[in-house]
Amino acid sequence: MGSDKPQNRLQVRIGGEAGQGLETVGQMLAKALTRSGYGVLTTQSAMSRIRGGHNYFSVYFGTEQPLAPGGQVDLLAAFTQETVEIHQDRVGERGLVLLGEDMDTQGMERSLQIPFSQLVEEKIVYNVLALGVLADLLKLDTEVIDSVVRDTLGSRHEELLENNLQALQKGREWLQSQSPDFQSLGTSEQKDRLTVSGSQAVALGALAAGVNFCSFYPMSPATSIAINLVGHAESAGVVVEQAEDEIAAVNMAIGATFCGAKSLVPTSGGGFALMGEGVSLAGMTETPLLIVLAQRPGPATGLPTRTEQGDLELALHSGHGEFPRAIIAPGNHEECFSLSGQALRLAERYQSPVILLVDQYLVDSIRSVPRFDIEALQDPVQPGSTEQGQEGYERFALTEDGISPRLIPGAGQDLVVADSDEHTPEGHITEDRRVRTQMVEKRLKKMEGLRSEVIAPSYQGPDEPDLLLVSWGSSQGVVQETAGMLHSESRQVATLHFSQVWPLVPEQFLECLQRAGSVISVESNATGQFAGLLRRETGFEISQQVLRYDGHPLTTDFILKKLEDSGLA
Amino acid sequence: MGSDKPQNRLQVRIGGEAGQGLETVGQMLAKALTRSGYGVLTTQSAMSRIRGGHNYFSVYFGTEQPLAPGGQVDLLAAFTQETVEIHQDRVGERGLVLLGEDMDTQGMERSLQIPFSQLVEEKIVYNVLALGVLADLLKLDTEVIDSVVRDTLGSRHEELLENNLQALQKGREWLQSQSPDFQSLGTSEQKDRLTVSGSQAVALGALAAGVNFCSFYPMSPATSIAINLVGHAESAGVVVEQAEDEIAAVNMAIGATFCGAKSLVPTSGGGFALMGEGVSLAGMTETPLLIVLAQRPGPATGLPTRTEQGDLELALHSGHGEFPRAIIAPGNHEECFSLSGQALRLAERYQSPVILLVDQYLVDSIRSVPRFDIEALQDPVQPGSTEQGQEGYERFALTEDGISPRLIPGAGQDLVVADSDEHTPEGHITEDRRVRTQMVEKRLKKMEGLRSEVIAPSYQGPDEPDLLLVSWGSSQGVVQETAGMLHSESRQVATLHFSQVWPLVPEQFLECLQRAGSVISVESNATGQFAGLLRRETGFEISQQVLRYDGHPLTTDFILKKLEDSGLA
Amino acid sequence: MVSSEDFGQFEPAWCPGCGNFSILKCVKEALAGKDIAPHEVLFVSGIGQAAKAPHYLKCNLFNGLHGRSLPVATGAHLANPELRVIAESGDGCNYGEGGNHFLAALRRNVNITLLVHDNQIYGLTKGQASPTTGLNHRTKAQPGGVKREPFHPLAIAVAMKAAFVARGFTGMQEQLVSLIQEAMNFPGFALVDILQPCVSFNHVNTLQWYKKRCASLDDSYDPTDWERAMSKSMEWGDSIPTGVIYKNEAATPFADHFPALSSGPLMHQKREMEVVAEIMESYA
Amino acid sequence: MVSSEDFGQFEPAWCPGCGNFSILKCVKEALAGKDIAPHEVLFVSGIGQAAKAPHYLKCNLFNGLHGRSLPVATGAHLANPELRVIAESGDGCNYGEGGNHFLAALRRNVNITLLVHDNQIYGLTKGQASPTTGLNHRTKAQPGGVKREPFHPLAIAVAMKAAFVARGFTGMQEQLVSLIQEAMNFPGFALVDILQPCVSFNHVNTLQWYKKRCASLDDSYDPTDWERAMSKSMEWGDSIPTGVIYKNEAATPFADHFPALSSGPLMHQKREMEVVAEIMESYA
Ligand SMILES: Cc1ncc(C[n+]2csc(CCOP(=O)(O)OP(=O)(O)O)c2C)c(N)n1
Ligand SMILES: Cc1ncc(C[n+]2csc(CCOP(=O)(O)OP(=O)(O)O)c2C)c(N)n1
Ligand code: SF4
Ligand code: SF4
Ligand SMILES: [Mg+2]
Ligand SMILES: [Mg+2]
Repeated sequence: MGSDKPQNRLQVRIGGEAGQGLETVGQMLAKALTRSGYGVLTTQSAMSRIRGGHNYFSVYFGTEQPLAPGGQVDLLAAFTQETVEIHQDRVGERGLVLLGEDMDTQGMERSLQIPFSQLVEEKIVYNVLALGVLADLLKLDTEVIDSVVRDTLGSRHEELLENNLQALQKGREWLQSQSPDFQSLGTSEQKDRLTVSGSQAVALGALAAGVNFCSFYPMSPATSIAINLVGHAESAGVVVEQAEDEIAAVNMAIGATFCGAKSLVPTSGGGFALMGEGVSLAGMTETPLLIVLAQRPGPATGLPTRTEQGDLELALHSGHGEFPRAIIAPGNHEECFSLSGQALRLAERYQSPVILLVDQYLVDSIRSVPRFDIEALQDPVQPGSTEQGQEGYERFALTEDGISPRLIPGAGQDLVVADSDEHTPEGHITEDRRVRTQMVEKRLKKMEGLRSEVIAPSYQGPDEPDLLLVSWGSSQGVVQETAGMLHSESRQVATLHFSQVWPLVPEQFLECLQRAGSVISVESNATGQFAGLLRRETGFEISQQVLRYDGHPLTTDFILKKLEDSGLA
Repeated sequence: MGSDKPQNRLQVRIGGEAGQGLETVGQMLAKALTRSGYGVLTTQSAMSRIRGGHNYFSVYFGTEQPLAPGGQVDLLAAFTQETVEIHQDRVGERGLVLLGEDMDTQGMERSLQIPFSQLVEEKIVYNVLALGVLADLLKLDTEVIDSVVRDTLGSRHEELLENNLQALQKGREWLQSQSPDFQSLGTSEQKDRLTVSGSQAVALGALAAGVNFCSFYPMSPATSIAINLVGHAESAGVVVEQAEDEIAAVNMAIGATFCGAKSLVPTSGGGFALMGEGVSLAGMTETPLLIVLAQRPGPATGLPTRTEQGDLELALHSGHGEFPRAIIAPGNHEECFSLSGQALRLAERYQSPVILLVDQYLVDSIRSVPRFDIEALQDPVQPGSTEQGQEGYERFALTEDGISPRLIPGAGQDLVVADSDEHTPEGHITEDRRVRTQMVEKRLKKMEGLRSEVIAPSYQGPDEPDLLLVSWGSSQGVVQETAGMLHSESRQVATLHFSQVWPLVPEQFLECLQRAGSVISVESNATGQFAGLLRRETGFEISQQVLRYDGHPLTTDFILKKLEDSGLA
Repeated sequence: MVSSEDFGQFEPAWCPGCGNFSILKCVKEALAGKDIAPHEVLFVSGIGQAAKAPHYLKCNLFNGLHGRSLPVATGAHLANPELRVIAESGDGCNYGEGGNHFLAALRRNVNITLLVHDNQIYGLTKGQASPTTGLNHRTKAQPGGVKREPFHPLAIAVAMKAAFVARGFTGMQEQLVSLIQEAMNFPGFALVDILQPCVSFNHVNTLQWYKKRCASLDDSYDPTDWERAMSKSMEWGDSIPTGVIYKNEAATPFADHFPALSSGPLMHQKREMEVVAEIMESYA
Repeated sequence: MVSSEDFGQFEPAWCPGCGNFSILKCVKEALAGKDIAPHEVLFVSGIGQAAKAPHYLKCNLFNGLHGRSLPVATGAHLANPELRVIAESGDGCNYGEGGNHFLAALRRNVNITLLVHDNQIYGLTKGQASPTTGLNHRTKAQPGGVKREPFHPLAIAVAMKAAFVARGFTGMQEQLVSLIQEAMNFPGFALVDILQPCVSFNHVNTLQWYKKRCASLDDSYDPTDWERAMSKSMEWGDSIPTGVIYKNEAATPFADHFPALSSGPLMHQKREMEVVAEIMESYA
């Protein structure tokens, strides 16, 4: 049994085998709910296989936006008996289980058996039939759900769409004949919103910031970002190329950026581990490089389709030698959009590698968000004027702030010379120790600029809380919800969230840490990497940590339980 | 002008172009000096080219062992005019410059022009002729220097040896005809010593510990370790294979170790950056992996033939995901020998990656050291008995200390199954969250064992010093010498040196840090990586740092000057 | 006598109808037919659907990183040339991420067998183009069709005069069993590229597609004729030859070149303390 | 008119007598002969002695990582197909560390020129075997001689039906200049493998050794005949053919496949805000 959850929320879980179309149903349901005015957050639990096994897709929604995955399940649509077995216990008292007529209810009273084979002929539409049942149980408008199915499947075959619409209708009608005892939510009126996955938001944010080149090697959960870009490659004018390996991917992006493209390289931990030398190359040649690192549990192949925040330290230190970088870790889908743009801008402005650190939970989950304000976007950072035509152009000129004028080869008469060896201001190899020293200092000086533009961590709650929960990246929402649940008259709880994890500017937050009664950090990894970083940068020790490392996203239940277990809540 | 140096030391510097045989002369001189009872330390400054440019080789020796590169030069053997120009100012008042007859003395009074072409015919022996001159200036025994030339060149052609011995003789005779005003050192009687480079010591230590497999991809300054091993491959029974790239090198070693070899992989920063995924694989499959990371200045190609301690953080965090590791950083040549063995033992015992962190200065410098006590060496760690023959062998059995019995496939009937995905105790893929959690904890539990075996940092000096200098790895000697120079009645100076940099056990040293008046760390990098690590692990902030990052090794002069500049000395 | 059953029964995480099942079956039969017991063989695989195969087999197994089965297998073999090492992985693994190792393995002529499940697609990551995906084949990642010439593994292997080069097909199982056995018998690096339908992501190169085209080389074909083999290896169209394309009997297995291996597996070798002492003396 | 002098005079850090000097000279002549000014060309190199070459040339230059010149060059070309991109590096760089990129570049048919200074050795790192080092050639790292079959870059390129495949030799400079020019003229991936003596570390394949063997292909040779080219590409012995070994005029240059590039270099393209808005609408 999950813990109690707000009255104004419901969770639908669709479970079965890989290949049964669970994800499609879940996505359509999410979109329909958003269009119906609810706030939606989905999570998916998929095995690393294409057919079979046990996957599930959860749609959590409410009259207000849920910020974290739900606990208790209200509607379980079980496409396999295993689903019933595994999730039965999570279904709440007033919940309902939908299953096939031929399946075993295992004594559950509150269940509905759908006679799939009597209602439709083709197995392939069972999932949409179930969607019809769900939609009606949740009292969704016929038009809304129809339009979603149309929008989703419309681009494929006519016939297929027709079959699905019929199945949807059958599901709805059958449900109406049942009059089940299920209490849906009241209406909600949120308007003007999008239903996006984290990866869609990242890709769109990148496009909006001017990304026009993407080289990648497929790797879950990062592939979807490239797939999102390639889907718009023609209309948006993007070159997307699948590389022969990750090393090629990162080096291609560096070559493209050197020649004036705005590049993005999506990858996951193992692929990123292979890119370290390339990251160092970008640092040395001062070539902007934006890598989206979508984390999954390691080490090595680990759990390919699951989530973790285990690569922070690698992101911080990948690449040999010393050079500046920034690491941005969006806390939610809006930030996936806005901060992928910010990451690109930092890369371009500081001519350095920037890593956008997301994770499987964030990129795969779907959420309803307010329409992005694309009008308000800044113009892309442009390299310097490219028409100087003077003999003396120095790609690595020594400057006050360490940023040298960046021209693009082929844009004008100036010759642009870049070198992975230590180099003179003109870009040629040198071993001169004075020049070496200057160049090291020039590169590192860019950290100052990066520091001046850091996204300050966000603090929520009373000034001097009894308890301060610290989070970074994708756990923003779950930590905020948990804090909300813990907060009371007698126990003041606040949160401190970091959406940029490097560089850190202690003046922005150290006092918050010091003012709090006790400080607990929450991370999806086993060693508390961010807490370690905080201590390195501030000396402040967070000794109490809630850590999750089983591959599943943090939930309020999980955090509350851990806090209880260690006597902290 | 270098700073003053002890009376009982001299520094010989041999400078010229790459390809003029400077290194050979330097090496022979070092060996002859060691055999003559002196303590020797050499350093080399070589450009990244094969012929031409300007290189130099310095032989610093004394009646006691110098622990750090010297400052002032006493004998400069200049093979090019450029050498005179560059090093003239470093020659002390009582020093002497040797140069060719056809070169310009540039007004130096204390110089000797050697009539090379009149003394010998072939240019190729000029260097050995100069060696003869040097040997005689330094009052080395004829037999000693002859024997060194014989031992060094004897394995090549007869004729070549003869020519060289003659040139040596000519040089000696010519010098005797000159009666120059040069004061050599008194005799020294140190016995039973070796003249070894850091890389020879590492390779020998590895052989002595049982290494029998080495896969590598050439990269300065690590190549010499492989070359040292391959030279003894046949007699010592080692398989040495040059891989197609670094990724292959690390994966081959993992495959070999899985099948019972004891492997070593030498590389440098850029190569190591490529090995990160392999390091993670070793962590996940719990395969022992010993990487010797010989640092050079980065980022990217950086300064290929120079030195730095800039890859500590990369060594600490390379590879995605979380798993245990150890990092050993020998402080001198004796430790290169003993700790490469210790590194292998830790890798084997904890079935984890271990990184031996050295640098160009340490591996290329030659030093006189007491004979290694190979009798006292421990037996190699052996994998478990391989004859269990029982069905239920679990490669990743859950144990108290996290260490599972390790059998070797093919050694017996048991089947050994290892997987880069998360796995069950038997080694098969699993996504079970309970097993995942157990496995993460099992792997990390090995950190406890690693912690219990940490080489404690060495503390030298008074208990409550005014000044404590903190060092790690190759800067041990220079920091000790500097402390010796700073120490006085009125200013108590101590040193704290780390030859193992991960894991750290604060109980072993935190008090030392806290007791000192001020603490200064000395590192060959630009960001103070070790100081950062110390703070992360202890909260103790070392705010005063002496950092060198121009590619040259730390010297007492450099440290003293930095301390002065910042008002610390 | 070892039988197929000795290699156990597992529940593969493959899609129903996947060609991998046939390969698994043929591998078992090939091993059983050669009377090789589970503990006498080490499988090394990468990551992908294909690379899971050895998990469904009782055997020694190192299931490593995507693209890296060959270097691991090479290391394993050089540590113990007495152990039979079989590398088994997908087309993406071996010819994509692992392309450089493929070239190196061909050059080294390590005495191992490489079984490539060639479904001409990245299966596990849901259907992007692999190096062997055909020209203009459309995928989600290549919506306009693949615009790179497909990689011809056999042509490259023959061009490098590899020791043993063969093509199998999951629809021709008897032949496949014997190709695997021949490959294992051959002293040197032996490649068997196995055409394998992927029912989920490759809707071009289906079982039917392959069936229509695959044809066994007949007895008159001489796999030791390099020029002939070179042309044969490029045949890919209405007819696709299966069988042994090329054999180079002159090639010496790589491990034979290492003196250290003349006295058997490294694990049984003692540390040579006298040699260590001798080397040390040379520094005195 | 551009002349050789326009590419400047630098002081190369190469050994006296090194074949690299000749290549540098020929590259300058080839560019001048084609009237290409320094700013119209981008050289991309890796790390090694060869890879330093573009530093001794006034030009746009990206001198990247060992083994990675081809991906950088590919990215550069895909960002701006109007810029002439020449990748220049050693045998170790291209066929060793960068082997996988070499295969991929051949398959992609990017319209760039690859000049490989093939001295059959790792020069900069002091003489270990490279992929093209001959069998049994002894080096410090291979004291018992190299035991891997040498890599035949031309054979692989021809086997992959690359667009343009040629061999030059530093001792045949007139031909080399025209090969470089032809390679640059050819629309597609053009490989010129250049035999280059390394006086410091390759004492087997010396200038004399090459001189004795290298012979220009005569006019009767038809480089469009694949089978012929395949055999030719393997010729390596008493006679070593130089010239254009193979041409595949059918291959389409890679950049032509990208709609995004039809309107010119990416740097001049505007962000498409309407498209962004449209995509966003599809999520509403
Ligand atoms: C370094 C790295 N990059 C990418 C991946 C993701 N990945 C896993 S399997 C795979 C492709 C598998 O294709 P193939 O080898 O053809 O095997 P198949 O699934 O088709 O049998 C990829 C790209 C990975 N695991 N590691
Ligand atoms: C990742 C990496 N590995 C290894 C090296 C060391 N390295 C520099 S040049 C070189 C070999 C160069 O050989 P080649 O490409 O043939 O060039 P040459 O010097 O012979 O012209 C190597 C191995 C490196 N710089 N980076
Ligand atoms: S995705 Fe393709 S290759 Fe993978 S199991 Fe399914 S059918 Fe087989
Ligand atoms: S080492 Fe060889 S390739 Fe390098 S510069 Fe010298 S001669 Fe040329
Ligand atoms: Mg495949
Ligand atoms: Mg070379």
